Amino acid sequence: MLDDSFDAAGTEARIASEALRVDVDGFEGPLDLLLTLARSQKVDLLKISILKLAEQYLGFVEEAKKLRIELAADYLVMAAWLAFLKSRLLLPPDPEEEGPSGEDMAAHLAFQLQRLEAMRSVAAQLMARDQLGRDVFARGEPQNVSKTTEIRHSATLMDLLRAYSRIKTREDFQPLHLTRKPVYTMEQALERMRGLVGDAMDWVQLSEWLPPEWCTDGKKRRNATAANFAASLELVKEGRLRIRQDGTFQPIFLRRCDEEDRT
Amino acid sequence: MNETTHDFDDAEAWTLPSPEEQQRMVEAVLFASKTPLSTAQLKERLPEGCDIGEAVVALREHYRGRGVQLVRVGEGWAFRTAGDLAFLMSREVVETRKLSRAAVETLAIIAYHQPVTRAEIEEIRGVSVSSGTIDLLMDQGWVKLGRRRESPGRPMTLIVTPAFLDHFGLGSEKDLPGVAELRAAGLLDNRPGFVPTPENAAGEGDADLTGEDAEGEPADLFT
Amino acid sequence: MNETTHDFDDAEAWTLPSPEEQQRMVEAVLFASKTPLSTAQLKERLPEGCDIGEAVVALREHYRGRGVQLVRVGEGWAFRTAGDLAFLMSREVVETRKLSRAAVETLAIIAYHQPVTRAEIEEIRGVSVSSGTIDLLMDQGWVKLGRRRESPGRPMTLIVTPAFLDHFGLGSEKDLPGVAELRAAGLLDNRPGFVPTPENAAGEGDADLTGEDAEGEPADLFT
Repeated sequence: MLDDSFDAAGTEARIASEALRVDVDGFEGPLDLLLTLARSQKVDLLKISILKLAEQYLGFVEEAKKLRIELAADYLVMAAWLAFLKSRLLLPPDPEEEGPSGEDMAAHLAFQLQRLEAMRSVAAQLMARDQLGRDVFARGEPQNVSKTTEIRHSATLMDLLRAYSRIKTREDFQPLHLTRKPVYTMEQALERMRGLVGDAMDWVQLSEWLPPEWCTDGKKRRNATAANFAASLELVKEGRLRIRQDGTFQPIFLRRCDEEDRT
Repeated sequence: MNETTHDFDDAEAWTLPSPEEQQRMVEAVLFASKTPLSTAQLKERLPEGCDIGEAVVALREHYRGRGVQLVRVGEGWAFRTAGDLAFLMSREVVETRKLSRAAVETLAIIAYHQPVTRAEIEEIRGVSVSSGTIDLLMDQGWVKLGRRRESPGRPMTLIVTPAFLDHFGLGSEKDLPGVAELRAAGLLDNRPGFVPTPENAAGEGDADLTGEDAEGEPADLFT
Repeated sequence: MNETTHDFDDAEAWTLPSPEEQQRMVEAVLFASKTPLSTAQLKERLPEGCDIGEAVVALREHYRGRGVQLVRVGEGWAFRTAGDLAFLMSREVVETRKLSRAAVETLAIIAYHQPVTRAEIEEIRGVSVSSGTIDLLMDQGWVKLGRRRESPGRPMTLIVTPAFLDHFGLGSEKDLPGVAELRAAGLLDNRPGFVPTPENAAGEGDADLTGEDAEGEPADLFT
């Protein structure tokens, strides 16, 4: 009976190791391998024997070495850790020893295996759910929201009042432009006098150079006189004209400025 | 090719879906379809023996008056938003911009002088008024067309709207402050910026600068 | 400041749409959208003062058992075809890349343990997580970065997105299959472990998302 079960276990282990050998690349790391081995114990993960599991794992690593299967380093790290755990579990606890007890470590490994198994199970349940685009579908012809930008213009009553007052003041101001009388400007006088100054060899009265059309009435005449006077001062400044007034309110005389005058 | 067809074709146990079930099927298929589907296309998609016509009629009835309607689109059927709810399908983004100076001035003139023709606005502003400006004021709902002026050419006049009064918080056009009030309130600029107007731009270039002196009597000195 | 608010606030004539009308509006807006809309988004689209919650509840009831369902997706709501009619939809199926076992497990771990650091995922799976896997889940739009964990190194965390919930038809993370049982069993607890992980096997504690070396083999220590 004992032999039988031993045999059976041996066969099982052999089959398992065969399967593992084939699958060694298929494992997603040592924890995955441990989970697979744990399942081979065929008991609830809560009742798993961690000691037995450690032995199974170490047996697997031994087997792999014999078969010269290259194991990734993390499998070897796990093997070393499990060997350590095994010794902790088998030897009586050393009161000097720091850190977690063998039982704590075993319990945590059991927790991790349960957790990994649980995650695998819920992952499968998740993927089995109705999935959008596979089992359930959204509106095939969605009506997109059209975005319209409405531009609103803002203005306040104050803007309006200011604008109107601007126009009104401009209006108040404009009649001046419209009713303004013609003006003989200094520029006009200057232009005309530049032509005349060359001939003024002798003193000429300012009033003689007034344009005839500006002598028709007093206002125009005064305007032209002022312009001519300003223009003659400009020409004096330029050194082209000499100017003379014998006394206050006396007539103003103009003459060409010659070479000898300048020196 | 797949099991579904297989099931439909020869499963003895298979029974025709109930009319309600057929309606559900048409509803789901039309909902998920990217394009409207014709009766023939629906027939192809649904289990053999379904009465598409009946399902469509029932479905259309079911959606009557709801926010979504089953409507005929060309040869096919499709779900569409109820026409009266179309406004929900457009999202309005309101952007506020300041009204241009030209627009504010034009608006002010219309408000103070209404009814006013475009030519009159131009005369008052001293520059031509672009139709863009008037369109903008009309779009804004502040200005509308008034009666035609009974003068040669019978030009249209412009008037302000109740929306204008509302926006500017005015009870009526009479509430617009007068020029004297504006001046009293210190709103009138005493030194307006010089803006060329058709008159002065065309006239003597510097007339305005010497203009005031022209009135003065500097010639007193010389007479 | 702008007119819109003004209109709603004081227009005496404006009345709140009836509950039926509100329901029609929510129906129209949700029906037209491909992606779920949150209550806040619906509120924004509907006239002021509508009771979105009430409309959604009524609408959900109305569609119960029909070919199209109103489902809760995270913060939002969306119309989806009924799951039992999937067989009619072969033409609408969107071909997606089959996820690897590693990707499926990683996704499940992120969903059930979120916010979760990369190191924690590695602790749970017992292997290093390739960045390719996380990239794939991010490209799919199911996973995104969460806040940094306030622990040494401030590692980034990963969380699932509303698109994940939408894809798997989950109203919220609470609807994840078996989540309550797992929590009750303590399997979602974050317990400090002593078992070698890719992280501590490599002798480095920084196997966070930016740690390129998480991919690297810890082999150098043992050869």
